[in-house]
Amino acid sequence: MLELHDVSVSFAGLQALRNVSLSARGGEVRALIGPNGAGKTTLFNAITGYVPLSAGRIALDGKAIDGLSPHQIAARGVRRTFQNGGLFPELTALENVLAGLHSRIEASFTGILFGSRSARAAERAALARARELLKSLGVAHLADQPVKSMSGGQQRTIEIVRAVAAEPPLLLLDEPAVGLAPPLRAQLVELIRRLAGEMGIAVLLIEHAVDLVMAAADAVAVFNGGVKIAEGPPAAMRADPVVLEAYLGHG
Amino acid sequence: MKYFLSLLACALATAAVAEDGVTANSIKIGIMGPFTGNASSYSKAEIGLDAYYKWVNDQGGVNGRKIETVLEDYACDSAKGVAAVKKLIYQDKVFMLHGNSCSAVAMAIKPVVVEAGIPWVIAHAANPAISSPPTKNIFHGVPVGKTMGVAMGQFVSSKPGLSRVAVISHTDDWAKSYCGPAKEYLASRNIKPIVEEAFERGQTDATAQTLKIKQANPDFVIACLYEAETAIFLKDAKKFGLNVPVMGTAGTDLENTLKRVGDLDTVANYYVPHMYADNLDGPRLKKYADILKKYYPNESLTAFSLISMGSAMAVVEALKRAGKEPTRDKLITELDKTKDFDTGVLAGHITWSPNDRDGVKEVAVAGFVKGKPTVLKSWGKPL
Amino acid sequence: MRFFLIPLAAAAIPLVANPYTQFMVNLMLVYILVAVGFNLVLGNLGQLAFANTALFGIGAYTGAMLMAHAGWPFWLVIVPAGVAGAAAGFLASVTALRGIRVYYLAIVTLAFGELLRWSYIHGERATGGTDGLAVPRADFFGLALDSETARFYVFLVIVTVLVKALHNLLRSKIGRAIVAIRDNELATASLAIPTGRYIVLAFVLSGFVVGIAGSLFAVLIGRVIPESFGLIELILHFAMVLVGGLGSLFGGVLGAVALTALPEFFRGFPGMYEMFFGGLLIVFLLVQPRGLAALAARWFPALRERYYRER
Amino acid sequence: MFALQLALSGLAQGAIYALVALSMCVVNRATTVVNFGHGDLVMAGAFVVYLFVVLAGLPFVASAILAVALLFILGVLIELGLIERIKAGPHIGFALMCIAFGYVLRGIARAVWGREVLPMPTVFNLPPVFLGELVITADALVIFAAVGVLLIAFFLLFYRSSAGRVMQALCQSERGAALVGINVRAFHGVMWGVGAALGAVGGVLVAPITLLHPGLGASFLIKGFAAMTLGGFGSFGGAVVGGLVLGVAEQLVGGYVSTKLIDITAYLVIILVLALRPNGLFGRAIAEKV
Repeated sequence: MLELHDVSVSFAGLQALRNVSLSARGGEVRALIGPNGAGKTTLFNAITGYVPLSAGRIALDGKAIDGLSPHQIAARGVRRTFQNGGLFPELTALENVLAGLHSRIEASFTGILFGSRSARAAERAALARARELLKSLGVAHLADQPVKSMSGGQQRTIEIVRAVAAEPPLLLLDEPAVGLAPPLRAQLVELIRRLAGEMGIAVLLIEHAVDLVMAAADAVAVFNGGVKIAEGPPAAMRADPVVLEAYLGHG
Repeated sequence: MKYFLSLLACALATAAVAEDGVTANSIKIGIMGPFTGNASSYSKAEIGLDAYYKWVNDQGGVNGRKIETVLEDYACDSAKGVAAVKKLIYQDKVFMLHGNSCSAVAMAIKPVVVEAGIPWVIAHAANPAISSPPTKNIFHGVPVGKTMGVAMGQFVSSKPGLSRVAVISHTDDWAKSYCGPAKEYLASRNIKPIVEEAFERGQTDATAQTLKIKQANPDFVIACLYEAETAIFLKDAKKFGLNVPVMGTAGTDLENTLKRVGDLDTVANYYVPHMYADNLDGPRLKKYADILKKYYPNESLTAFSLISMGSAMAVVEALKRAGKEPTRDKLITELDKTKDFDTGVLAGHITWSPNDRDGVKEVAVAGFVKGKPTVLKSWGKPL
Repeated sequence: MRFFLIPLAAAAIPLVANPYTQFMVNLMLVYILVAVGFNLVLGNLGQLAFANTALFGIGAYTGAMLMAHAGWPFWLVIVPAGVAGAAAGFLASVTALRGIRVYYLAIVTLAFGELLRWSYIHGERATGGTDGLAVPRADFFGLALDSETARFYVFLVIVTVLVKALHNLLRSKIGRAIVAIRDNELATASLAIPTGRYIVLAFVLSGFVVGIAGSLFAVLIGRVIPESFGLIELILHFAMVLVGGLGSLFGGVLGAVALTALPEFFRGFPGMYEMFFGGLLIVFLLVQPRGLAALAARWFPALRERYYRER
Repeated sequence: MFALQLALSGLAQGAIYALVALSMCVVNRATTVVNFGHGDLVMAGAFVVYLFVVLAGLPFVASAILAVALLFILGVLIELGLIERIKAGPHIGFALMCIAFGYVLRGIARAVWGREVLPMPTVFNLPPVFLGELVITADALVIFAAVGVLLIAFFLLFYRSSAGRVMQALCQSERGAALVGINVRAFHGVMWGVGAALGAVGGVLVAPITLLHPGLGASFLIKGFAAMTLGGFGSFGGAVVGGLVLGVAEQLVGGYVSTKLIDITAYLVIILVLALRPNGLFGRAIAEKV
């Protein structure tokens, strides 16, 4: 469903990504790994429209999405999380998830202003859905807490809940496991598998922790210096000499 | 609490005398002035007014009653002005109003006062539209801008052979109250300014204005500027060789201007309308300057300080005539009987009637003659 | 429905007020609109815009000029005043969208406001110049607004309707989008929320509300003068929003009520006004940056700002 | 001749704007805060010098030095006591804090002087200088000289001395500087002090030629902004050139278009620059350096 063809990105003459081709399919978790500065987050930013491409094409379900602005791409069903946290700190978990449901709420401007019946019903439905999501992912107790008062792990979870709230066909997770304690990591793996397995979402996952990648991913793409150097099933990648070279060479 | 106290006070007052603001031993007068804010230098007029009423009390008051002044600040702001005057009328329940320096705010206040019907003597604001066309209860106690402007215009046009006049002015309310009528007067004599330049408050250089005025080659310049800007303009005029007489406003004091400019040569040709019967530090005004000094020892004397004392004298006289049981209607009737009243402070006498509330119609002009500030009748003719 | 209890209770004020206190209450109503309108941009959207007095002034002058020159009745100028404010808000939002640097918006809007004030001073024929423009006696659908009490009821209805609409708005997807942009603009876009559109919307709505406040102000004072819309007024608006509570609708109301009334107590002490407002801002910034609303919410959790509605 | 004379007077005005803009820039570069209370620091400088000259009877130069020193201390205190303490909050807080302390300063000036308008006695009572047909006043010459000396000293200190290089490093990266063991707080305090002191010099220089009133600062704030915007926000050299250009532009607009426009030239400049060249006149040059 997502297809990248020879995507290149450069900043002020510096090439951050060179001729990357990649695809993602519904129900599949594809992990992107590689040392810091390999271009993984830049790739996410390119897909979601936060940085312009210098060359190449990105298509979603066969339609080009490169050149669109971030909210337009998101409207086509692409959701992401942010490495440094993309929540709204002053809002509660519930309000954050509701913001994720924004495009799902069908209410006219005047309806909202005058509190019309249909606008209120749409809001009510979204509220119920948000509560249900929080509950199904085991964080219902956090609903009314402002996000800024939560632990790092709780915040990561809420951000994922918010990202999947509108049931996007494609989800990009940028290092969701950073700062998570081991039991939570296991939960996260389970959550990611559920998203792909039960909801049929295509997941792209940036992750450093090898164990997590092994447990969660169906396929792995390895990056180094802005170039995709290998791609394949997790086990094969673990044994690939090119991959080992890239990691050990930097390690 | 305060509200209930004032209600209580009111109830007591009503028990004694019928009219609001009058008790057995006091008459309440509301004085509103811009005591704070950017225009607070105007409020020196209201301070002088308050000092005069205090002095009247020390001389025994009016018909056995002391005058109780209630000072309200409005910072030259229209919302605060309306609030202040409503407070004076409806909460403090004053007998009459005496005050106001800012013309635009006075215009905002006017409908409130007209509606309340309470006597109001305008202490300082110069916009003629406040008092004319006449209303039942509003009296102008200082020369209106028009009178001042006409005096300026008359003086300027008394210069033999005058045909070319240039104007330099702030673009605020105050400056317009002088320059506007002066221009109108000149226009009635078929003299139109050949050039009009703006010079805003706070600017520190008048090169562009001075050069443009010089290029226009005028016979006379009318300068509606504050003291600092007047000094800057006069200095620039001298610097660029613009050697023509300059007619200023009553807002600048000759002596002060001389001090700021530094040499007599630069101000020798500077003239101002003069509302007072004497120089500010002259013998005829000494009594009034001393009254101010007595009640406000730290207050410095400026051209605004004594300007409202004249109308205060007229009010005291009218109150005396209104007798033992003054009412607002009686006071208005008595104020209207003020005829050719020489205050000793103002150059002009005060005359009010139901058809004409513009009380002071004469203003003199002062300039330097042989290095001394001198009151002049017309161009080259000392009084 | 609990919302309407407050205006209902307020409707009894004329029974106990004299014309002076009634005038102050009416002024409070005007400033409630000013504060809640400003808060939408400053507190909810988190944009440092200095255009609020400009919006207020445009509303006041539009209303006054239509009434004085075109002879329109008061009820007819309310919406045009709001639209004029909204148009000015739109202009400001264009700068906000270009705002590469945080402070540019502040500086441009500051310049914009002063330019407008200059045009009031020099556009004499239309605006009356420094003398200002007298507002003809207002009537509201035949009801003469010549007493403070009559003005009070008309103002109360207008303020109630607008504040209620903002209340609805803030607790909807729109309110959440606006606050989300403040908290994290990039992440907001990642949720398919068109951020640019909501930035413009917040500015326009803010301008609309503040513009209407301006027309009420013009009718209340009876005269519009350029001096009313300068920097001192702007600081008053800032103080209302900050003291009440940045980003809190209830806070805006609280701040407006408190700061319209308080200065009345220290009139006449030169410098006191500035020192009081400056000092108040400093104390709140240091000690209670979320304003009175946060303080109140600590005691009454029901008052906490929520961006969704249960019913 | 007309144009030259206008330009010359404009440069004298512009020199003061340049100084004010530079002083705002110092604070902005060092701490990222844009000081909306800066005009009131200029006003405070003028009032303090008035205090010393008129009330204490000190000579002008000594008063000026004392005033600048006092304002330096005030600047340090504002940074450490107010600005530093709200670091954690949103950026709006800084702007409001600056407005607030400026307002307090204005209130203090008003409380002390109230209704009085304060004329300073003339300080430099020297005859004007003629350059051919061009005239320049002694006041303007003094301003030129003072601003020139200050600017040279400032740029030498900032770009040539070792202390200056440390400051430059700090402006680039606070975190890095903190790692190397530089006291960032003290640095911020000093830079606020320097900014306030330079602003005060502006006040000191205008005090003898204008009327002192507590609202004096507002127009300097705007002129400073306009000059900074013109020069590209945060560039020291740009601020100076921006100030001079603004001064000349005001006079030319007054001379050739209308003197009514002099007062709003600064606003027009701000809006035009941001509409046409958001990075200022020298924006590109700066962008290339980074």
